[in-house]
Amino acid sequence: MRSRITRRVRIKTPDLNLVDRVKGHIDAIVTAAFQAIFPDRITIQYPRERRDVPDNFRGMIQFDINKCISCFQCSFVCPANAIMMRGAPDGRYYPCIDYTRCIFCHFCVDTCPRGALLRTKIHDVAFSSMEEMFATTEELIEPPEMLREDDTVIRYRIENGDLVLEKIEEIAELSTRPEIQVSPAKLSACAHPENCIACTLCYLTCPSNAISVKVVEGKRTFEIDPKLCTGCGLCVKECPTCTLTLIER
Amino acid sequence: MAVSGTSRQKQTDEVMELTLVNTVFQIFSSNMMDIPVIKPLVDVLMTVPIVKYLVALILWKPFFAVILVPGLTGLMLSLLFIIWFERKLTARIQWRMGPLEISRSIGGILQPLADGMRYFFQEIIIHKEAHRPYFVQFPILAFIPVLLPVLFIPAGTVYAIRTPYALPVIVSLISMIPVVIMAIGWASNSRLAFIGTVREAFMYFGYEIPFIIAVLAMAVLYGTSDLYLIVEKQRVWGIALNPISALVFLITMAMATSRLPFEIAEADQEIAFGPFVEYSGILFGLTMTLAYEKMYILGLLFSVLFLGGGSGPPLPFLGDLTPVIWLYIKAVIIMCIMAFLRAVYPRYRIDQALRLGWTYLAGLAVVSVVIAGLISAGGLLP
Amino acid sequence: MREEYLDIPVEPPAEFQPLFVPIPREYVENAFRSDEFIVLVGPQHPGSGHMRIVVRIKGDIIVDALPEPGYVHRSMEKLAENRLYIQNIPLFERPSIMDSSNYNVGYVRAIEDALDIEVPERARYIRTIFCELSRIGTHLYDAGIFSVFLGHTTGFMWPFGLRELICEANLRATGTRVTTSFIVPGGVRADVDDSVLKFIYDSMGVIEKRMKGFEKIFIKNPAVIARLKDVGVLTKEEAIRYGVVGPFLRASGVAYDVRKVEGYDAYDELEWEVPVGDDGDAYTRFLVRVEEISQSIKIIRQAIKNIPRGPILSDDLIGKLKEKDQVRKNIKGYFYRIFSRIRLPQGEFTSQTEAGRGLLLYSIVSDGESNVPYRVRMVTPGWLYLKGFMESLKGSRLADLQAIYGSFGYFPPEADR
Amino acid sequence: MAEACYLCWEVELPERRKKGMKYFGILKEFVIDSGICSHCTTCANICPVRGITAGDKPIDFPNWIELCVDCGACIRVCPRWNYVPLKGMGDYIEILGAKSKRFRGQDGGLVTEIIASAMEMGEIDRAIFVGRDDEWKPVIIHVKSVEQLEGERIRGTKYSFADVIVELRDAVFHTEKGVGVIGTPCMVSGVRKLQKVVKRYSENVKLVVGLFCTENFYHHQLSEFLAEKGIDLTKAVKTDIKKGKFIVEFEDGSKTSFSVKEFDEIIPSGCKVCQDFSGVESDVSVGSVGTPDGYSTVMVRTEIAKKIMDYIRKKDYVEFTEPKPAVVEKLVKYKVKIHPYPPEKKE
Repeated sequence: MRSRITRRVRIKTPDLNLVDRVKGHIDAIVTAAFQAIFPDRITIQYPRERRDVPDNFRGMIQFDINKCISCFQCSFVCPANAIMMRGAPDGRYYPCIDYTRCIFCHFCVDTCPRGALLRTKIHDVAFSSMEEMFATTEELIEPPEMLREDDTVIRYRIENGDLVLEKIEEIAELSTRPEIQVSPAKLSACAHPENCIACTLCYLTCPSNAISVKVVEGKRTFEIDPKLCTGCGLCVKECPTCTLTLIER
Repeated sequence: MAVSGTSRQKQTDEVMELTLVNTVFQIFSSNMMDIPVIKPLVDVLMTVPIVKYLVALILWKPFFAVILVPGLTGLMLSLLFIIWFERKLTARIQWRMGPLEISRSIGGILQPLADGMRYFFQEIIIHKEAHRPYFVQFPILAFIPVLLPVLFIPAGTVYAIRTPYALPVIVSLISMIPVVIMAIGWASNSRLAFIGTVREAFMYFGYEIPFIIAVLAMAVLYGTSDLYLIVEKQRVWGIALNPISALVFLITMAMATSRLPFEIAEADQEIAFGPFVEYSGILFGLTMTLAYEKMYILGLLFSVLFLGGGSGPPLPFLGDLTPVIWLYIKAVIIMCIMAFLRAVYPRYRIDQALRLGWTYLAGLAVVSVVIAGLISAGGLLP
Repeated sequence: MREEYLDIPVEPPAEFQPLFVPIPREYVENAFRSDEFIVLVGPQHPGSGHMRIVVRIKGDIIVDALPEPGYVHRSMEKLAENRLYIQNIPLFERPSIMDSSNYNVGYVRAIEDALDIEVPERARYIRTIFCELSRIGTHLYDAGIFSVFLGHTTGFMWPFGLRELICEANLRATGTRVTTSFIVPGGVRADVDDSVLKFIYDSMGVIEKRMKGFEKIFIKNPAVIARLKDVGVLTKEEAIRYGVVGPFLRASGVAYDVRKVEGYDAYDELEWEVPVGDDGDAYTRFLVRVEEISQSIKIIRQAIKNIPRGPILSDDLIGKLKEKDQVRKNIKGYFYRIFSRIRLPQGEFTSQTEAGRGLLLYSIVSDGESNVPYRVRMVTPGWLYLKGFMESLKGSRLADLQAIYGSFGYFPPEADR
Repeated sequence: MAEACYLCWEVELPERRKKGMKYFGILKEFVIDSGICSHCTTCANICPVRGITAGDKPIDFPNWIELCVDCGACIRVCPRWNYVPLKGMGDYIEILGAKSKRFRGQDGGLVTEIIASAMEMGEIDRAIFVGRDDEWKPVIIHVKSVEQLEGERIRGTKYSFADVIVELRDAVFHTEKGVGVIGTPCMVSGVRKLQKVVKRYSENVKLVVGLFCTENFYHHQLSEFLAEKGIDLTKAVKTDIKKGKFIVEFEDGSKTSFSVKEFDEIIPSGCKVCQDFSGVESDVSVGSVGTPDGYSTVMVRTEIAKKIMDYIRKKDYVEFTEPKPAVVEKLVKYKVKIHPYPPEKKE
């Protein structure tokens, strides 16, 4: 094992004589004095100026209700249990985010199969109470309100081997463009009709009314409408005999 | 009868009073500051009955020296300035902005004032184990040795007391400040304050001897310890005559005022402000400014001994104020140099600082005495 | 010992009695009777971090130092038992936030080892780059804390200012500044743009350039050298005996680096050297880390130059997904589907990683049935060198406590986890 | 997807004997309330909303009027729906007397042995056993390894109803190889009916072990009854019925016994119409009748059971003895006699 580490740098501590010491003192003082005259400032005066952040910035989360398929995956993957799925009047379940718990790992955003959760560049919203930090679905649809004082964007740039703070006189755009997401193309279907006990739970669960049930002559007929089915998998989860499954479209 | 008797009594009283007031007024107006710029205004004011007493008092040279500049008011102004300047300069060196939010348009210079107000309204916590009366008294008492030296420091003709023993008196008064700090540490009755007090005591002996020798060297060099005469004699600034003494004075000044390489007694990261660990509120504000006040006094002394005191290019509009201004500017520059060190150095260990004090500095101080003796004996000085 | 006692009836001071002090009462009495002084450094002390050190001093010399860690213990290992394997990633990077990539890599490698996943080449290079970035970040952070412990405020601000470049690199690549959660089993979460790689490459130059100024004002400052030289010495034998790890072990003359020994990620394919010191004092410990920064810069430059093109997520994990090509570039949209079904086979899987402050060990025990770990053992470097840290305190002055503390870069949240 | 998938499918519904009433209502009226429910809990198993409750009380569906989704699954799986009593010895391949060398059980430990062997063979990977707590209350235990079978609490007969079939649902959907079930003849019938209705059960329930049974009790009734007799079940280590006597064995070795005739008052009504003594539909039936003390009678009925018995024989896990089928036959006929169906009207 040891023989593998053949390349090594020896670190020696210097033995200083008087000349070295005086030189060291002078070096330190000159360096500081140089900075005092030509400072390499990197401070950003935050509420007035704002750091330029990339589009993939993990800020507060915005929600596009039209794309959500109530698949619950965001709430399943959340490591901090910050996402609660709340029943909406239309019978579906939509996420609410508890920002007291959210750790901004954006696992949920990376999980969402339809791109219904959007990243924003907002990270600095002040809340006046703990209750307010619970963002309901309605609050998630619009980007959170915040007081803006900034009129300048600061961008880090490296020029000639040194850091330059580039100042751009503009008000930073904080929302990001939704990334176009390929539809997951899943469809609910019955894999084992012989297992079905005709319990109609799938029909009762389906948030988009894609499953219809008819009773004809002592037989219960189930039908899945592929146009309405969003592939959310709720019926698959509910089915007591595991007859339903998700298939590729 | 009774009525007329009392009225007569009154009249004599008034006469007595008038003569007393007039005598005092005579003393004041005979030794007034002569400032050409405000001369017309002063002349007008001197004709107004009661205001003239006030004007005469303010412009009376001893009063001006002690209460205004370079005394109390100058001290307060320099305090506000140096705390702001120190933070600003350190920030500049450290790629930061420094205090800015308060009075953004003038670079945040009101920040120390705001801090002072915060200290003032903060609760003063006196913990159970502290010696309550002394704990409260000492930060205030500490002002006595800090302020008294101002009496003896001349700015041209503006001075309060002129005595041939000015230098020893000032040095002995300054030497009392660490005693007060030790008393503060004792009254705090806390573990960290105790360690800090012991360190302060060690440091006291470490720097005081080279400091006194360095000052002595200058007294030997000038052949007098009358500060007025010392300033008079400086055709060439003392720093050019005896740079070693100036160096020793500067380093011991850094030690005495707890500037950074020697901020050992207070050592924020090690013993949490040492003797002052238990203080809060305005009492902490007082103890915190103690070192700066000491620095101001030592800066004045350094200017007088090495930088020619109040001498400088004449400013004809200011008359008697000219040396005051020059002295003040020199003292503040010395304070700025001290403030600059803060951004350059870490803190030494107590043993290293003591070793430095007892070996290099004491040696250099003796060398400076020798140099001073040679110069003095060689008659290089007029 | 008994004749050394003062013949005064000594009561330990009142402040020791109501407190919970992790030492027996006899110890306190013994110390006070033998004219020694007990100072509680921390946890509310500007130079202690979130821990307490019970320091017993005789005069100014430290006779004994007892650590009392645990003030920021957050039961990471227990928390991990209730989370999916993938959900543990943001959890495990918390103990040492600046070092998040190294902490992720350790955990992720244990999972990859268990599932026998082959990580794609590009992902390994990206991991190496981020690990080294976080190593530089940790060393800069430690240098800052170290400086301020010595009272050098400029030395505190400059490394923190430089660290901003690391944060910016993290931000551009992963979308967040410190807790990146970027490294996942089988690869990384998203591909890193060439423009970002160029920024990282350039920022290495900035760090190198500005470190020269830092060297003048802090590293080579005679006052600093005077404070650190021959302070808190751990000889080679002592360092090995007390189980010191990482740069602090190397500072004592032991050339051991997990990156070389295990050769994980892309370290085997790059040219770099292991800095080794001889003296084992506080200054050498610091210099070794300064040298490691320049070695890390070297590694990052090579990695960026040599980085191959290709997928960033292992095909073993992608499985039979239809949108393979998309997922190989960016995991977005498939995160849960890919990672929620991670289930380790029965057994115990261990990984060693060279984190910023030394050896980091993860040991995952799986029962083979559940989708959460049965047990995760996480041994952080801070915990490993705590003993060596305490031993090196003995015999130095009280003022050196902070210097030695800083020279070890001890980080209580990391040790307590 | 290898399997065929359907977007449209149909399922036959059972006959609705009473119009305008939900299926559970019909079941309640015709089976539970008419007293022929055997408490086999098959309906509780299949109920998609898990509304049907069993346990230590008669089958019920609280608030069924609102909550029942009216799927009819309970009726389709109920073994007492259109009840035709099974009787006789049934078909069997061989009859054996045996005693396990590995396990101690009620008699020969053969039930445990058969399940353990099936697990070792890899035929099944889990089985549902009934354990007991301190008060002899039945507790369901999912056995996933042979080691689990060595527990003290698992062995022995409990003579109380347990929700074995309810738990079967979880087992069936989590198994990889197959599930083994042990039950009284009515439970065996329930499982067989389930297997007819839901394919998953016929695929995954590999082994059904029937137990010889005359009647079973509600636990609370049994323990109250025994308490009246002055028997503290918490101290008992074994209960047994032998030669018309109920025997309780205590920790200190003492025994109490009384005639089973005294149980008449607490026999559930469902048991009074059951004529199946030997578990006709099971894969293998096990009981103590027909062999000497410490041995069990094993009636091997199907191929899989035969395979397991051959394995046991090969491994030499059991000692064999000569069974007496005549004794079993006698009890079979006795049960038919005491439990007539349709029940005799009481005056």
